[in-house]
Amino acid sequence: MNKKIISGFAIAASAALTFGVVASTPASAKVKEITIAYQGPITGDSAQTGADEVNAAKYALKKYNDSNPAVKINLVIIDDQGAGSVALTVAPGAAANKKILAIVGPAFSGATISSLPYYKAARLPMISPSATNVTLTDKKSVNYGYPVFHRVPSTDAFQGPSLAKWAVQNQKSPKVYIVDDKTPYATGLAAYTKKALAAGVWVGSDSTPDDTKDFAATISKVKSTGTNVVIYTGYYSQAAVLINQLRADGYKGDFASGDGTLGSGFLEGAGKNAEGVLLVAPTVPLSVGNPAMEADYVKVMGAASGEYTTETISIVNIYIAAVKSGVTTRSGMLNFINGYKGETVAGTKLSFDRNGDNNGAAAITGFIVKGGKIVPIEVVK
Amino acid sequence: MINLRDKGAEFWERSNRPVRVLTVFAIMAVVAALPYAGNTFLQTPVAAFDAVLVYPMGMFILMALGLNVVVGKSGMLDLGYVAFFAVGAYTMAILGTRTGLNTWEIMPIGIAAAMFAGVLLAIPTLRLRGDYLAIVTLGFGEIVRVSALNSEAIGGALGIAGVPFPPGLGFEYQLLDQKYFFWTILVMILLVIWVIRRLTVRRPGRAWESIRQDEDAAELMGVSTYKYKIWAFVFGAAIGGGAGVFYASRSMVIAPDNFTLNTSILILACVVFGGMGNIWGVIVGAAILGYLPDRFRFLSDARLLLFGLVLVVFMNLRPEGILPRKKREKAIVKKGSGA
Amino acid sequence: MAKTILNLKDLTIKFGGVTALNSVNLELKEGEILALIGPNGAGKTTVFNLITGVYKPTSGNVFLGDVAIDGKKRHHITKLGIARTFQNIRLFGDMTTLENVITGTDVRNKVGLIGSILGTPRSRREEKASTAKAYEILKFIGIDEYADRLAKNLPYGVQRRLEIARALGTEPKILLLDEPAAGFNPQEKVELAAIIKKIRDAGYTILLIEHDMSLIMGISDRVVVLDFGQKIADDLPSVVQNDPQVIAAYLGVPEDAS
Amino acid sequence: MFDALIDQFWSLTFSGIALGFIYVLIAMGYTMVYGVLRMINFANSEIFMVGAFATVMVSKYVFELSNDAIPPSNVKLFLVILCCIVASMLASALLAFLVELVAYRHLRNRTTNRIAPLISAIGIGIVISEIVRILTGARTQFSPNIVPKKTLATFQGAEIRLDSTLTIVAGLILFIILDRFIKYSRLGKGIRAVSMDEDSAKLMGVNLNRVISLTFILGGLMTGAAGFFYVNVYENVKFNMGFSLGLAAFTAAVIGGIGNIRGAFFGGISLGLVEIYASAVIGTQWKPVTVFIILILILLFKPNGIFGEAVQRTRV
Repeated sequence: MNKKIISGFAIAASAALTFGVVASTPASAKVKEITIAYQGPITGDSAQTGADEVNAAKYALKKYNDSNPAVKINLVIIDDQGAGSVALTVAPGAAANKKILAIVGPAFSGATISSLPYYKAARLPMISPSATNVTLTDKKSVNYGYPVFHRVPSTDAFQGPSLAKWAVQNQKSPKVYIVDDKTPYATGLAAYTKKALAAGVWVGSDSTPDDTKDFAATISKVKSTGTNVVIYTGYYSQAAVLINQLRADGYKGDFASGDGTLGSGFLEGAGKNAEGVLLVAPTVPLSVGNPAMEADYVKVMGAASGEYTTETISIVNIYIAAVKSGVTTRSGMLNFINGYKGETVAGTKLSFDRNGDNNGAAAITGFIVKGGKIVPIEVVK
Repeated sequence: MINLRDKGAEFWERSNRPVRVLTVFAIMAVVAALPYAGNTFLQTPVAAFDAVLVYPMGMFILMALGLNVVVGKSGMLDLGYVAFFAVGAYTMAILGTRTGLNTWEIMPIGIAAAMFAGVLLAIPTLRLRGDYLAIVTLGFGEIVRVSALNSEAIGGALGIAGVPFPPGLGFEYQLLDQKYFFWTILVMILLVIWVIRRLTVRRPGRAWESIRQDEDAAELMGVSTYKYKIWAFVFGAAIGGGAGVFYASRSMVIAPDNFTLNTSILILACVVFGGMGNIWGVIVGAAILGYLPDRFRFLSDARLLLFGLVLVVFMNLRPEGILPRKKREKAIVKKGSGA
Repeated sequence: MAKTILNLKDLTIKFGGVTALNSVNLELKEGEILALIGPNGAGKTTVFNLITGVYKPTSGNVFLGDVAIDGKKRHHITKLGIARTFQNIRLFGDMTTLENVITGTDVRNKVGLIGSILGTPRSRREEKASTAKAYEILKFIGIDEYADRLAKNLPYGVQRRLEIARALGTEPKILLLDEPAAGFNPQEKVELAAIIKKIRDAGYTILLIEHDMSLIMGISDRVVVLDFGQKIADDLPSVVQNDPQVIAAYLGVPEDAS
Repeated sequence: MFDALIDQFWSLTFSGIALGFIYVLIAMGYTMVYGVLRMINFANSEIFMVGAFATVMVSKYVFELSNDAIPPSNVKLFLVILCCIVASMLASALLAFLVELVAYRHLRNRTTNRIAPLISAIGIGIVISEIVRILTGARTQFSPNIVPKKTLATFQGAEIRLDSTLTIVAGLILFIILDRFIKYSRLGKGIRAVSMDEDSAKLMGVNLNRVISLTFILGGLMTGAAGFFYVNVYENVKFNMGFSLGLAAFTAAVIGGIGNIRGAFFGGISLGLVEIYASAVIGTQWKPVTVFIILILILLFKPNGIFGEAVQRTRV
C-alpha cells in the first residue's frame, strides 16, 4: 500500500469535507494531479478479485505516470469488501470527495447497487470491469445506473445463452445440471443460462453457497439425473473444488462455466481435472488477448495478471485519455466517457451506449482447457 | 485503572439540578455537532465521516442498547441479534417498495414484526440454559438470513433496491450530507435510553437484574422468570427492528449479506467492550467499535487484524468493559418516603 | 387448636434409584414455629425444595390451605404465600440491600413493562409503596443501616439476615428458613432467635431447618425429625429431645439397637 | 425430490460419515474445553484452519507434491500421511495452547463475566485468520493430492474411496485413543475431575492451570487431525474456511450434549449425515436452515443434548 497516496488522500478528503463547502477545481487553474479511485474487495472473502484488479490498475497507471505526463494520475483504493453493506459506508465518502473524478469499479454487482444512489447524486462516473448483473443497465430496474454507471464486460443476459450453447457442444442428447453459488452474479447467470437451454435439456439445479465444502449432495443429484453436462455459474475456486469432487466420484460428463472461472486459479486448483472444461467469457484474459502486454505486465508487476485485467487496464486507459484531453471535472469525465470510442487492450471495440453497456462487448468467447491452458476457440453467438 | 463510571456518577451526584441540566445540554450539543467535525482528527479516510456517524456508529449504538437489555441486563447470551435487525429492514424494504406507506408509517409495523419474531424465537428456546441459548439464537440468525437469500420473492441474493427515503420532517433527508440521518438516529437513541432507564429503576429492571444474577433464586422470590426473559427478548427485538427499518430506509438497498453472523458478533462485542449492563458503557463501546475500523481504513490490509488485537488486549486489560456495571453503593431507586 | 396452613401428605421423591423422601407427612399450624431437624442428608432441604416447587414429588401432595401446590410454578407458589431463604446464601450480590428486598416485594406488584415505561400512576404508586415497605422490613430485621450497600459487600451475618428480609418482602404466609444460624457465633444466634420470634409474633408461620439444638429448643413450638428420608419424630421439643430413636439417629447408632 | 436420496443413498451415507468424522474431531476441541471451562472456545475454528494449512504446507514444500504429479504410493505415501497428520496436530495443539494462554488464562482469574473470554477468543480468532490471510493471500489454496482417490470397493453402487476410508478409520482410532486417555490416564482423570467440580478438584491437588492447558492441547490435537483429514478429502484451504466447519462442529457438540465427548461423536456423525441427506432432498442452499431447525427441535425435547452433559450443573 502506497502510504503517500493514502496520507495525501486523507488530507485532501479532510479539506474536501470541511462543512460540506467544496469548491470544485476551477478549470482554468493549473492541475498537476488527478485522482481516480478503485472500488472493490481488498479484504474479505473475495479479496483476490480486488487484488487482481488493483494490480491491473496500478500497472496501467505506472506505465502512464512513468512517461512523465503533464498531469499525473493518483489512485485511491476504496475497499468495499465486495459487500453491499460495506459499500454503503464507503460510497458516501467517495461521492463527497470531489478530488475523485472517476471510479474504476465497483468490482461486484451487489456493491454497485448499494453505491449507486450516492454516485448518482454526486454524478461521479464509474466504469466497472466486472459487474455483470443485468439490472444495472436495465432502464426498467430500480438498480438502473444511468447516467454514471458504465461497464466493459457484457451482461449475464448475453453470457447465459452463450454458456448454454457452448456447454452442450460435445453431447448429442445433452442433459444439463446447473449449479450456482447463491451470489448475485451466479444466480443471475444461472437463470439466463437455464432460460436459453432447449426444452427438455435442463434436468435440475442446485445452489451451493460459496462456503460449501462437500458437494456430495449435489453430485448425487447429478448422478441420479443422468446428467452429462454440469454448468457451474460461480467463481473459479469453488468451480475447481466441485469438478475435483465430481471427477473423484466418477463423473465422466462435461463441465462448463462462465467468466467467474476464467483464470489461472481454476487451472491450478483443478489440475488435470480441468482438461476439456468448457468456458465462456465476455472477455479474454490478458495472456490470451494481448500476450505482449502480459509479458510486460509480468516484468513490471512481478506476477502474472489475474481476473479482469484486460477490462481494468482498458478502463484506466479511458481515464488516461480523458486526462490527456484536459478533463479536470466529474462532468467533463462523464462527457468524455459517453463520447469515448476506442479499443480494449485485447483489441475489441470499446464504447458505451446510453444505458452504460459496452457496444463492443456483446462478443462472448468460448474457451476449452487444453494441455493445461485456457485456449480461446471461437466467438459464441 | 480509573473507574470512569464511578467518577461520572460521583460528579452526577455532587451536582445540583441546574448543573445536571447544563451538563446534559452541553453533551448533547457536542454530540449533535459531530457531523461538522469531519475535518478534525476524527476524520475517517475513504468513508465519509457523517455517513460513518449514521452507520456503523449510530446503528451500532442503537442495536447495542437493545442487545444490552438481553445480554447485559438479563444475562442471556444472544448470538443472533441481527435477525431482528433484518426483520425490521426487510419489513421496511418490502412495504416501502410495494405499498404507499412511508418510513414513519412502516416503523411501528417493522417493530411489531421484529417483536413477533422475538416471541417466536423466545417461547420455545428461553427455557434453555445459557450456552444452548447462544447456539440456538445463532442458528435463528442464520435461518433468517439464509431464508431471505433463498427467497426470490424478496429479492434473493440481490436483495431489495429502491427502498424509499424517509419523508422529511420539516427538512429533507439528503444522500450526500447525512447529518439529518444522524440527528434522527440520535433522537431514536435518546428515546431508547429514556425507556431503558425507566425500566431499569423499576420492577422490570429489578426482575431482569435478579434473573441475571441468580435465576433460580429470582424465581423462588416470585419473579416470573420466563415471562421477564421473553419480555427482555422482545424488547431487545423491538429496538433491533426499529433500527432495521431506519437502516433500510436510509440505505435504500438491502441484501442478505448485510445481516450476517458477523454483525451479531460485532454488536455483542460492542456490548461487552463497553461494559455489559451499563448503558453508557455500551454506548461508548459501540461508538468506538463502530468508528475504529473506518478510522483505520488506511491500514487496509491489517485493519481487521488490528481490530482483533484490540479486542484481545482490551478484554484482558478491562474484562468488565470500559465503563463497568454499577459498583458503587447506592440504590438506584429513590429513597423511601415512608421509612 | 390453630388451623393447619401447610400440609404435606405422603410426600415421596426419588432421584434415580435413590429415595430421598419416603412418604413424609407433615402439618404446619398457623402461627407456629416448627423446626425440621435431622442428620446431614436426611432430606430436610429436599422438603423445602418440594414445598417451593423446585422439585416435583414422585408421589404425594403439598397443600397450602386447601390448594394442592405441588406441580405449580415456583414463582406462583411464592405468590401464593410461601417464601424461603437459602442454606448457601443466594442474594443478588450486585444489588443493594434495599433493592434485594424490593425485588422480593415485587411479587405483590401488578404493573408490567408497558406501565413501567409510561410511568403510569399505578406504577409510581407501587414503586413508592414497595420502597417504603422494604425500608420497613429492613428496620424490622434491624439492618436498615446497610440499605445502600451492595449485598455482596455486606458482613456475613447481615447477608444471612438480608435473606430473611428479602423473603419477608414477598409478604408470605409461611416463611421457610434454611439454616439461618449457620456460621453464627452464640451472640448472633441469640439475636437471630429474637428476630425469628419477632417475625412469628408479627403473624407469620415459620418452618425452620436448623442444627443448633439450643436455638431450636429456645424458639420452636414443635420439632419434626427426619432421618434417611423418613419422619421419625414429631412432637414438642422437650419430648423429641429425649426420644431414643432421635438420639440414635444423631449418634449414628444402628436402628435395631435402639 | 427424493430421487437422489434413494438412488444414491449409500454413496451419500458414505460421504456423510466421512464428513461426520471431521466434525467429530473438530467438536472435540469445543466439547473438551467446554467441559473444563464452561466456555465456548470460539477460536477453535481457526485452530482447525491452521491445522489444515499445516498439511498443505508440509505436502507442498517438504514433500514437494503437486496437483499434477502422480500421488505417492506405499512407503512414501505412509510417510507423507504420517508427517502431514503430525504436523497438523502439532501446529493446532501449539496454537490451542497459545490461545488459552493469551485469551483465557489471564481473564479466567480476573472476572466472573463469562462473555469477556468469549469476545477475547473471537478477537484472537480474527487475529489468527487475518495473519493467515496476509501470509497466504485471500484466495483458495489448493492442496496437492496426498492420498490417491482410489476406489477400494463398491457397495450397492456406492464407491468406497481410499481417502474417505482413511478419514473414517483413522478418525475412529483417534477418537478411541482420546476416550481411553481421558478415562484411564492420570491426566485424563484430572480433566474429568475439573469438569465435574473445579473447586473440589483444586482441593484434591489438581493443578488447574495445567489441566486446562492440557485440555486445550488435546482439543487442538484432535482439531488439527481434522485439518489433515479435511485437506485429504477436499484438497483446498482458505483463510476463512474454519468458520462454517467450526459452526457445524460446534452444533454437533451441542446436539450430542456439550462437554460430553461421546455425545460429540454421535452428534458429529449424525450432523454429517443429516447435512448431506437434507442437501440432497431440498437443495444445498437450505442446509443451514435444516441443520438449525433440527438442533432447535432436539434441544426442545432434550434440553441438554441427546446424551446430556457430562456434568449437570447443580441446582438450588
